[in-house]
Amino acid sequence: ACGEKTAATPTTAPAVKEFTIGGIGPLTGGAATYGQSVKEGVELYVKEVNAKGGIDGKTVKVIFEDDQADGTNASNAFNKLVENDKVVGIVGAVTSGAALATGPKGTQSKIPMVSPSATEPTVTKVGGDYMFRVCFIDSYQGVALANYSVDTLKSTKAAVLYNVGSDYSKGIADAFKSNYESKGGKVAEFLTYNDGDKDFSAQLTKIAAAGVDVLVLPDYYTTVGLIAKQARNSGIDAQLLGGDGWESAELFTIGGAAVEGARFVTHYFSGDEAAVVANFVKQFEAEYKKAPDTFSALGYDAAKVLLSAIDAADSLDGAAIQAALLKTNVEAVTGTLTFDADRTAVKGAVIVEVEDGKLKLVDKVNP
Amino acid sequence: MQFFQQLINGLSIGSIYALLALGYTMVYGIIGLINFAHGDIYMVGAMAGFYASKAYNLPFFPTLAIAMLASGALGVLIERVAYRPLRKSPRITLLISAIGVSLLLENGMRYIVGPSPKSFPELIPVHKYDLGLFQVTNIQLLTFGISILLVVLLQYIVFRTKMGKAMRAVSYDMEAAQLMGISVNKTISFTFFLGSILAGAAGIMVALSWTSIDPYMGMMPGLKAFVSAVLGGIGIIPGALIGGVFIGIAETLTKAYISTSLSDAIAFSILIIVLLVKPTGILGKVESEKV
Amino acid sequence: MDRIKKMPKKNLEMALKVVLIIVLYVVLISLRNAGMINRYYAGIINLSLINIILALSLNLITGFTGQLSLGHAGFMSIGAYGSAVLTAKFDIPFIPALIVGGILAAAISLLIGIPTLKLRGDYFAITTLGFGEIIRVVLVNINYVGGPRGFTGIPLETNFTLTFLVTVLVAMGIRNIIKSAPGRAMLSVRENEIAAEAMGVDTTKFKIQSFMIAAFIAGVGGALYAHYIGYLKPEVFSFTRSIEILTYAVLGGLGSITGSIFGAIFLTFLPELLRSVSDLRMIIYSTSLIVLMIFRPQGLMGSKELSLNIFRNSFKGLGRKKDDKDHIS
Amino acid sequence: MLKIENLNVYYGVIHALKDISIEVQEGEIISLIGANGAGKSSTLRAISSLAEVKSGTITYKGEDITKKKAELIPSMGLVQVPEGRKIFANLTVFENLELGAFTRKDKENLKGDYEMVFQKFPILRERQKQKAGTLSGGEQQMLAIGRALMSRPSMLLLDEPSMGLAPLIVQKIFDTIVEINKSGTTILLVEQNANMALSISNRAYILETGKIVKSGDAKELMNDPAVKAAYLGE
Amino acid sequence: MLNVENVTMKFGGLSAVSQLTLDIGKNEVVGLIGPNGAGKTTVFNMLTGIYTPTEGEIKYNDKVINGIKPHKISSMGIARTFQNIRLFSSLTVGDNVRISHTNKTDYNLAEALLRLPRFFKAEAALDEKVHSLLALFNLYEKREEKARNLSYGEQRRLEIVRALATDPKLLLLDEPAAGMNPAETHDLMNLIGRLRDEFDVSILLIEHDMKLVMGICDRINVLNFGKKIASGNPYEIRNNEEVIKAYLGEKGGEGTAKNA
Ligand SMILES: Nc1ncnc2c1ncn2[C@@H]1O[C@H](COP(=O)(O)OP(=O)(O)OP(=O)(O)O)[C@@H](O)[C@H]1O
Ligand SMILES: Nc1ncnc2c1ncn2[C@@H]1O[C@H](COP(=O)(O)OP(=O)(O)OP(=O)(O)O)[C@@H](O)[C@H]1O
Ligand SMILES: CC(C)C[C@H](N)C(=O)O
Ligand SMILES: [Mg+2]
Ligand SMILES: [Mg+2]
Repeated sequence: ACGEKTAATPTTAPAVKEFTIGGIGPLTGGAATYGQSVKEGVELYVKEVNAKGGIDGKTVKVIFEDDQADGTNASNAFNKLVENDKVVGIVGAVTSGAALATGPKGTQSKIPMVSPSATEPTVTKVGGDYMFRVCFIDSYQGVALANYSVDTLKSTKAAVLYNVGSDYSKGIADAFKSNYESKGGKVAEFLTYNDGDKDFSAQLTKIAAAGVDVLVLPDYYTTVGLIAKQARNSGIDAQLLGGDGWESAELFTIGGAAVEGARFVTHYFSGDEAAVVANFVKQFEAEYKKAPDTFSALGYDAAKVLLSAIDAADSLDGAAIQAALLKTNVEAVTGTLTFDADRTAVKGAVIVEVEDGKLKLVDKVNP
Repeated sequence: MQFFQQLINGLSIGSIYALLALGYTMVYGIIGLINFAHGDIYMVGAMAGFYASKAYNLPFFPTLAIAMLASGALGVLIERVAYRPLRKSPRITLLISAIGVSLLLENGMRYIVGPSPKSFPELIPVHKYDLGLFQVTNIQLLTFGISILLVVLLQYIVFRTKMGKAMRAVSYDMEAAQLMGISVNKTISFTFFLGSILAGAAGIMVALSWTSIDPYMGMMPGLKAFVSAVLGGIGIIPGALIGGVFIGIAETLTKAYISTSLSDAIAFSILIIVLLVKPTGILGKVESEKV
Repeated sequence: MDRIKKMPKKNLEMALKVVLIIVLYVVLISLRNAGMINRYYAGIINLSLINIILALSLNLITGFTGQLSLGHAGFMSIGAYGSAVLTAKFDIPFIPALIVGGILAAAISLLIGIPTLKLRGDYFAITTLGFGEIIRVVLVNINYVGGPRGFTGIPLETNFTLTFLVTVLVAMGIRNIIKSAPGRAMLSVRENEIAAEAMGVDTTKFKIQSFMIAAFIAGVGGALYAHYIGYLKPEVFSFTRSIEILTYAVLGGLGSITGSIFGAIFLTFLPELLRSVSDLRMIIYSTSLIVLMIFRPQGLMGSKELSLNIFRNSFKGLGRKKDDKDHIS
Repeated sequence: MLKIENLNVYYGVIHALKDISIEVQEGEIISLIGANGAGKSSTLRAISSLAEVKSGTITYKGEDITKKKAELIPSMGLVQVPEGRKIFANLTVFENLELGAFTRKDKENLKGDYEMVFQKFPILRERQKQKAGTLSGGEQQMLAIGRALMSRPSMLLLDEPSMGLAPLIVQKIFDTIVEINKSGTTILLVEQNANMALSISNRAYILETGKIVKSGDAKELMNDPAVKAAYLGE
Repeated sequence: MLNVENVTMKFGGLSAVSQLTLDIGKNEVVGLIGPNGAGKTTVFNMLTGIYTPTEGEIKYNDKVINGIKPHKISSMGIARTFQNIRLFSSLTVGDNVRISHTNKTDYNLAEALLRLPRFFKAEAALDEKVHSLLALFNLYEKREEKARNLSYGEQRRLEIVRALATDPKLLLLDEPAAGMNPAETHDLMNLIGRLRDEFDVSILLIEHDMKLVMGICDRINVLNFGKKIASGNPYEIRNNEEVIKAYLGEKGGEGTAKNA
């Protein structure tokens, strides 16, 4: 076997001028776009930190491993990062499946893990004390959407079209349905499609016939843009609603006119005046020549949370970092971050609307 | 009248499967290879069309032509590099090589253009015709028309032309075909070219109907199209059309009236049941082997 | 006549093999205890062993019996989910759960095998593909096992010793089957079904037998996997996974037990070794797959077995490559 | 017309043809006789470039064709009726014949040639539309010969054309061979039916385990006691 | 032991065999000859269960066997060779023969898995049987060779050995001498004679080599266009006008047969 030589590098000895954090996410395969975005966000933050002299004078190195959004791969990546690269903490895993597979290992080996985007409710519970996340959970968005529909939009009849193969999509859909109904609304159609589907005409034909005032599409922008277009083509003019998965500049290119007026819950508003947000967007555009999406923002935040904790702990020891993480209070791109008892970020959400191919803030939801 | 609309929906997705299934059937029919890379060739065709039309602001037909040529050339290249050296090896070896090619195309394209989806330009403005019972778009009509046209064209090539006879001879026995003076290499290259330009056409039609393309877009439709080809009777050209339309309609009606979440399971169950009743597909002839 | 000479030679070889396997086990264990094999490598070794089990299973039905299975991940998932339900939800000990997982997979294989195994050639392959997808979609829709969210909280019971033992048992078991009358009957099905029938081989029976044994082994492999990783998700058992298993077996050499072993080890380690090139990883992986197939179309081992004979013969300078000529015509 | 010099063919480690030299003059019928596994088929396969030649040369009409691609050889007029017929089972009888004429440029004469084949083998006319794979063994053999004739070969290589044929047909096949030869086609004939073969041949070569052990005038060989014992079953 | 009664086999519109009646007694060698396409191989295919006759009955030891699966028929004691060779081509010559013994294996899968003594005993006995059969047909030296690497004539002989290894009571040989030279054919003829005596089998033989057929058959049936046109002893057949016209030709077959 190879790679043994890195094991010789001491990590906790005082003389070290460098330490390593890991990243785990899909860089290849169907979910690659999310992993790549997160990776860009993480690397951007690390670059900023290093430019400012690192953490306690130590340079930060990131090794981002590919997991193809698959548990086995993620688990191998985790072992490699911990055993061979001697990372002190990990940003990841990006997807819930991978996070569920690696979280318990993190806790077992006392390596703190901060997931930017694993929104499945049980990720931190299954993962244990060392598993954190800077995103809210799926049901939170579902509840927020239901409240917003009934309270603000005065909607009475809704349809939901979600991805059965995705825990994220299903989580939001389920939460929306139960809350919307408990508030007196009627979910006229609660329909699904499969991962990778590109044609939704069968479902949309049914929804069009049902005549609803809101249509909830809890999935990622890659799919949502398509559905929106096809929905408009099928003569559906209901208000389109969605979650954080929508957030990407690509949404407007894919969805075009069809997403005009659509609203969704997300972590932050990229046009926000706040300095962190403005700085992030500026830096990101300078570095990558494109607009950031939510996952880059979350990756950036996860890296910030992890490195801030390392800074605060003043140690590279896992337990110390974990303790510091629990006390997190960081001004991040996606809001002021603290962790609840479940080590999930407590932060506000925003509701934004697409207007002329740009986002407009329409509402804020408090934690 | 939702039913008729759903039927049209099914027909329309079915003709897309059919376009792809035709390519599978061509290649399978001649060299017995399940060309797993076919779905990815179609992705490359769509990508080529996308970049070409973006760069030169091309309208529909030139874009289609470029996509078809690009994927045709790619098909020939793949055959030359990854399949030809394996011609005398067991078929399953080719299958693995095809899987390698498929992974390479997906990941290579991801490396070059990035993983996120691209929005395909509206080369033909969508028109919707309301026919009372149902509505249909010009793109749906075009896709369906193109599939039918290609079926007829391919039938003609395979059964009426000299090249077609050579293809069938090669498919049965390469060595004996050589003894007739048939160039096996040329014939197989031609087959791949044909199959792959069909994939290119399918790529553009899909991009037009579904409006977004990405490096992994070939996987699922590829699988479904392959299943369609088998269902119709693999190696039989009209079978690809029938199989595609059958799967498309079955899938759509299942979603509309039975269950959206189990629709894939049901579509595959239908496939299995059809095969049990008709072991060589809908149009397949049960040819008892002469002993 | 030369049977008398051959018998002890065979026994000697058998004994040597057993010794070699034990030595390998002891070496690996000591290296791990000494810290030379860290958890990362140990994990990959464990996965390799599980993949060997799956590859061997596929090899039995596809390599030896000639029935292409494109839905092996389906059987794996039945074993994985079945055993995980027993251990995680009913607190049944792991070993019985493992066996029940295998039996469940075998039972399902019987159910689908009886009607579908009479389909010829690729049509059987397609039905297995369809079956694999059906299982996956059904799993997504069963909330009891987590649906799309996945199945968490599976006890981590799989360890190196157990996986090693199961792998050895499976490899020996398949070898023993192949070199016996039922195994030869399976081979004859692959070679020529009509002739096999005419020689009195009940081809349906042997196909089903082979399919069930393969499904059982795949189920056991799935159970080991479930209790190694601790977390299951339906999409892990997609078509892609079936193809991966097929690739192990073909790259190693269909019809060769040692081939499956090398194929699985090689292809489990390769993507890990390629981690350093990150973005290019899958590109290099796929390219190597193509290149390997082109240069060794018969797989790493062809249909040969790595046996001690090879060493013996090469000492005598008698390394006559019997197989190579097969690929000329 | 055809000249083989010091030909060696290997299958892996098996040395199937050992330094074989054969010469066929225009207009001749030459027989190649030998036991099972002697290398007769290998010789024909090497000529048609279907077997890989290790060393030696094959010249046809003055051109070295040793390394020529198999598919280019038929258009030189050098055509083989292979062992085991190798008809295209998935095609109809008529399509098989059409493929025989694949390299022909003179489309206008094709009709007459189909007629000629149908006259030689009337059963093929009846079965024109039948899938060739469902023909009886003998019918398939006739089709294989008919198919080769469709290319109007200047030299025909026949690998056991009488195998599996009814006596009446065997007679007919040999008559046909003579007839074809008379109309200008040179013949290299591999046969187990040595008696018949020799009786229509000008010269013959006898192969034994990959080597030529005897050659000469066909009639003389027929009376050679050793040949008689080994190959003529007397 | 075998009675074929009014059997017809149709393929689409074509009657490959019509109203055929045929009997074979114990230890008989019966010839089945006729022009190409007369339906001889089709008869074999019906006898071995590969085709089910459209009409009529096939009785073997007074039991009707039409429609029974080929492997069951084989177990009942009917074995065949194939005109178009169908060996297990990538297996060794030895294994080709061993496979024919599958039905008679007296150990089960578990015993094989665990390599219990019964397995070794049975395998040793099988080896002995296989080796002696191969030796009889001059293939012993090739026992470890793959079947596909044999020459055509060797493959023909292996077909016969493989059929014999099923321990048949009735052996169906479809053109066993095809591809053999006269000397080899002569040896084969002697061998077939020995088979009848030493292996106690009846033989139904399809062959176009008249010397072989006339030399060894007790009785001969002649088919033409699926119908039986004659039956009798070799002398009767040789002189039957209709047979000469349809099949043998003026020279009585001898002239065209390779052994002339
Ligand atoms: N593809 C092959 N691989 C290995 N050995 C082969 C191959 N083809 C032929 N041989 C061997 O080469 C030798 C010559 O075979 P060939 O087929 O030329 O004989 P032949 O004279 O035509 O015999 P027959 O009369 O039986 O057809 C034989 O020993 C045969 O076993
Ligand atoms: N499966 C089938 N489908 C259609 N026709 C068939 C089939 N099998 C046989 N035939 C036809 O039945 C007839 C008899 O064929 P068969 O093979 O029995 O002839 P045969 O007497 O064995 O001839 P030969 O001596 O040439 O081998 C032929 O005309 C053949 O075309
Ligand atoms: C990046 C996203 C695809 C991750 C998703 N929210 C999940 O939990 O799996
Ligand atoms: Mg030969
Ligand atoms: Mg016959």
